[in-house]
Amino acid sequence: MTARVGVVTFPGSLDDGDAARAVRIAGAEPVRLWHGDPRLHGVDAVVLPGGFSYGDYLRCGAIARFAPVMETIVDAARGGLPVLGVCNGFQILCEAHLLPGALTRNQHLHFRNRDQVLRIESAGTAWTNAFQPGQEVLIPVKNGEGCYVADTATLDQLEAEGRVVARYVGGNPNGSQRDIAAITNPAGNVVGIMPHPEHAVEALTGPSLDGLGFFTSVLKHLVGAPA
Amino acid sequence: MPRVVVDVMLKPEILDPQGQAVANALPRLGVSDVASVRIGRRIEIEFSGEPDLDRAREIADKLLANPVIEDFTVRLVEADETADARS
Amino acid sequence: MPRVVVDVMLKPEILDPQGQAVANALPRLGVSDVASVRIGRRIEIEFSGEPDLDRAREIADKLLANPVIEDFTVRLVEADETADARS
Amino acid sequence: MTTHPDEVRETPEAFPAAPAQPVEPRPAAVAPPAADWAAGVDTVPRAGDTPGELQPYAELGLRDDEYDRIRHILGRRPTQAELAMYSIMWSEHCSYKSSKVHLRQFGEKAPPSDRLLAGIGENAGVVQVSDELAVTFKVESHNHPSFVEPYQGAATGVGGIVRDILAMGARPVAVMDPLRFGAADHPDTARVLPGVVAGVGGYGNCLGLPNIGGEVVFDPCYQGNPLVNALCLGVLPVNRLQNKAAAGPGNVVVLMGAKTGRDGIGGVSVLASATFDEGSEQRRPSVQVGDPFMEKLLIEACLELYDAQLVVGIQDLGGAGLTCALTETAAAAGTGMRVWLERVPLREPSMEPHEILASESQERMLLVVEPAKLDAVLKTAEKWGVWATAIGEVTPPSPDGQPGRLLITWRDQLVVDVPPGSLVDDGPVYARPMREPADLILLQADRAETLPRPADPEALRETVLRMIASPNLADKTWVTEQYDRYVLGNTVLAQPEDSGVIRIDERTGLGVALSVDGNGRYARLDPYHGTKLALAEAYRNVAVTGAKPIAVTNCLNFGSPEDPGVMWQFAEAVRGLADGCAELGIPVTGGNVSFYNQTGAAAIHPTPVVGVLGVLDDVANRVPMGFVPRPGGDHDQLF
Ligand SMILES: Nc1ncnc2c1ncn2[C@@H]1O[C@H](COP(=O)(O)OP(=O)(O)O)[C@@H](O)[C@H]1O
Repeated sequence: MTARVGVVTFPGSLDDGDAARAVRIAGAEPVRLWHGDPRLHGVDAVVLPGGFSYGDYLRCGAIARFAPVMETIVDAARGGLPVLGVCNGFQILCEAHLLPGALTRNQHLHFRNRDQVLRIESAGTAWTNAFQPGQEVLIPVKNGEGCYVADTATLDQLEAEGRVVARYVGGNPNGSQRDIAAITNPAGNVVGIMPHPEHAVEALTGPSLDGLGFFTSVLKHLVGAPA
Repeated sequence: MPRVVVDVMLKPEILDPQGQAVANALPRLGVSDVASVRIGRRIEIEFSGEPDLDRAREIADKLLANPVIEDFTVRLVEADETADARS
Repeated sequence: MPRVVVDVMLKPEILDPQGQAVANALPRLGVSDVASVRIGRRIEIEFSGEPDLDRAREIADKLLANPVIEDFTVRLVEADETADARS
Repeated sequence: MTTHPDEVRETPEAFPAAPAQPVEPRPAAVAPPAADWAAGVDTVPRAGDTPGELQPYAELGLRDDEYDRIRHILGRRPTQAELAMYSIMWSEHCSYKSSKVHLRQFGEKAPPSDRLLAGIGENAGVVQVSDELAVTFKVESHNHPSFVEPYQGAATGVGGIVRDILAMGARPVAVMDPLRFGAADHPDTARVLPGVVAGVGGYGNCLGLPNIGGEVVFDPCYQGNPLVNALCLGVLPVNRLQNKAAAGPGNVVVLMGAKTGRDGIGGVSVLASATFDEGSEQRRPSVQVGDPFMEKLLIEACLELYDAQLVVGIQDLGGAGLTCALTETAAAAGTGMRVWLERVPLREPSMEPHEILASESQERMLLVVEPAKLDAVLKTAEKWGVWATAIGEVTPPSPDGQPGRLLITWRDQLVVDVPPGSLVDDGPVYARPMREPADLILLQADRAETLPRPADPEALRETVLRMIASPNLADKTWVTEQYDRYVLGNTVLAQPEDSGVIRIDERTGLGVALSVDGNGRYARLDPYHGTKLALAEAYRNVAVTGAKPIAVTNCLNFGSPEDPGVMWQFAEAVRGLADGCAELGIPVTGGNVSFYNQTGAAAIHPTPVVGVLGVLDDVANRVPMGFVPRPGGDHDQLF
């Protein structure tokens, strides 16, 4: 049975189609979820895609957090449902307090789109088990508010518990503290990542195929997970 | 030490998509008695010496506000309205 | 009609790159006596009935500010400090 | 917006026969305006009763003979609202009154094409690229607003061209932005350039449209007149093509999208002030602020309406707002229209009829809907969270076969009663005087051969270093990094390539290549060949990717058409582009003219920007530019 991976569309989601494509290329069945519908339609995992939900006018992710679908996702995530938040999705996960810290305006104050090298720091999450720890991957980053901040205690705790999932290598594109590009919750089922793995799944359109690993990881995780 | 606060708001006739987005989100939080929301910037300036209102007004005019679409006010604020005293 | 004003500022320990950029630009305008600049949001809320401070505080807490990085204050403001009266 | 209307109806010297009613002589211009002019609403009956009332037509940019002509058409003086409408629709921007006589060459010289589903005169040209798919693309200018308020000017420039593409039934899939700035080290460039780039990025990124190319050129001639041109590409199933005709009497006219505010009312606000003193606060053009989030919702809502076949006609609201959309949709069908203006959702309740009609508020579309489908349309709008309001109704042509009339009431007062075609098609057309600029001979004589050449290795080194340091040759990454080029996942080539390539069909690999190019210095030296060279460059850039070039769009940025030297440059440029296209065998499918890029007597270099679109049967076979540095890899290149 193929795994069903939900991709949420908020008003203003932009990379939802790309996330669904990545899910499909990874070998799972993408299921489109609508922000106003609280039901998860039996999906095995959820991707919160990039974009500008509700225009992201107040604070990125601030309004999306209150969408009906998010209430269900927050509960399900606490129960172990694998959730990947990419860019805007990462911001939403922080606003919803599924992940600690916050994403703020890039230190240089500009939107920045470039091909970025990341080092996978933790291969123990539902979304990174296909990688080797320390492996470097090339994935596009594109954001205006991708600067990860948290207080020192939180940062130390993330480091100590191995919850920094990926770090920027060869230049930090937004000023994130400790070069953090991705983090996870204590259980490892919820991951937020600023760069866009869904844009690195086809040789024709991406800088590499490295993004695919995030999506194949969750399939591996689901197969291994007790039913 | 008192600070100078510059409040910059969009002129009333200019579209404020930010405020509109927030106003539209409120009903989902169960708030239905808000007629309008406008969002602008609040800038706190701390001088090394005496706070200088005229200087602040000049900075606001040249740098902080875009006179084509924004209005601003400049005022002196005692510490208790500024960040230090926030809950 | 008085409005409720919510001022949201980054917590002092959070870096404010926008404020920093403004502060760095000041010497070029010939301003050298500014010690710091912080930039936040000013949100003006108009209620359809009586302005409701508690309600506003709730909105601010849930939506307008992110407690991880921001502080806020809520206050009632007479018309003369709001948009209508701006020069 | 109408683009490049290819047909010239008449010239001002040949007015249509005046209607039967007598026309009062125009009052002397010295008379003070009537005291109540701004007070109550100026209605059609009132206009009939007060034929001598002084109207500020000159302040609105209408000439004496143009005003006379309006009175001929209406058989009375126009109402305030009508005057606003004529002044907008007969402006250079909307009527193409100076360029029309030249632009028709694009149609006349065009090679026959069986791919063209919609051409010049539509919101954007549409070309068929496979049995099922068509693409539409167009480049448009937003120059002056971007000088006044760089961020919002550029942002709304992108928003405007995207709505043009959307109106054809297409999903917008990519943008490009040819830009021109003054000297790189001029202080005002430090204001304009970052704002423009942030605006192009801010709007395009938030819409989720990859930016696949553009230009950044610095030249002192653009100091007071930067050029912000924006191109959008859209894709549609052939059978989803939309048109703007307000067909079917009884159908409902729906306004969808943002509320209407006092955006960009500009010159028309003179109507609101009884005194027309210079510098009056009211006359300051008000800036339009874009809301890309609203536009994104509008795109999704429109596409859903198209797919469910819920609209008969659709038109975007551009520079001329409701005025343009109402008159163009009615004129295109030959029908009339009845509009209840107070139904338009307003951001500011105090707005007056002429302001509502002239407002340039962004993110709005006008739909024509069968009554039975109205509920479904309103439901779709609600699903996406955009306003949709029935504001009027299509009315039949008159029984004698004449086109219908546009009747607009405001709180039960008739404020507009006009033949829509008179605003759209019967505007003035000028064959303006042209003269080769007097300095051209001198310029042309000053040939490159007369320049000193580097004589020794040291001088050569100097020259190379100077060239490398030139802002026009420098790396454009500071700009292009601010644009999302990955979103939608179909970008096959983008910056730093010479052409952008977008996959439009994932199953077959079908795709298109696009390049926009222009060179104002060449065009200044020789507008005819300079324009051909711009076309040739774009054509080559597309061809070298492996694509077959099939269609052309263009944006013609020039100084004042009232300057015979500029007009000559313009005529030469158009002739060059039309001839070049004929030689290459591809048609111009649309475009845009921007005149008055001029400060005082100093015009910008004539700057025709040409976009060429080509088709790739399988994007997997595209040929990338050589020497692409591999990110993260080693950057040494062997020459
Ligand atoms: N304003 C812009 N927007 C998007 N892309 C741009 C812009 N300006 C330049 N580019 C892109 O940057 C790349 C390099 O530009 P440029 O140096 O002008 O190239 P060339 O000189 O080869 O035409 C090209 O891919 C071009 O499309």
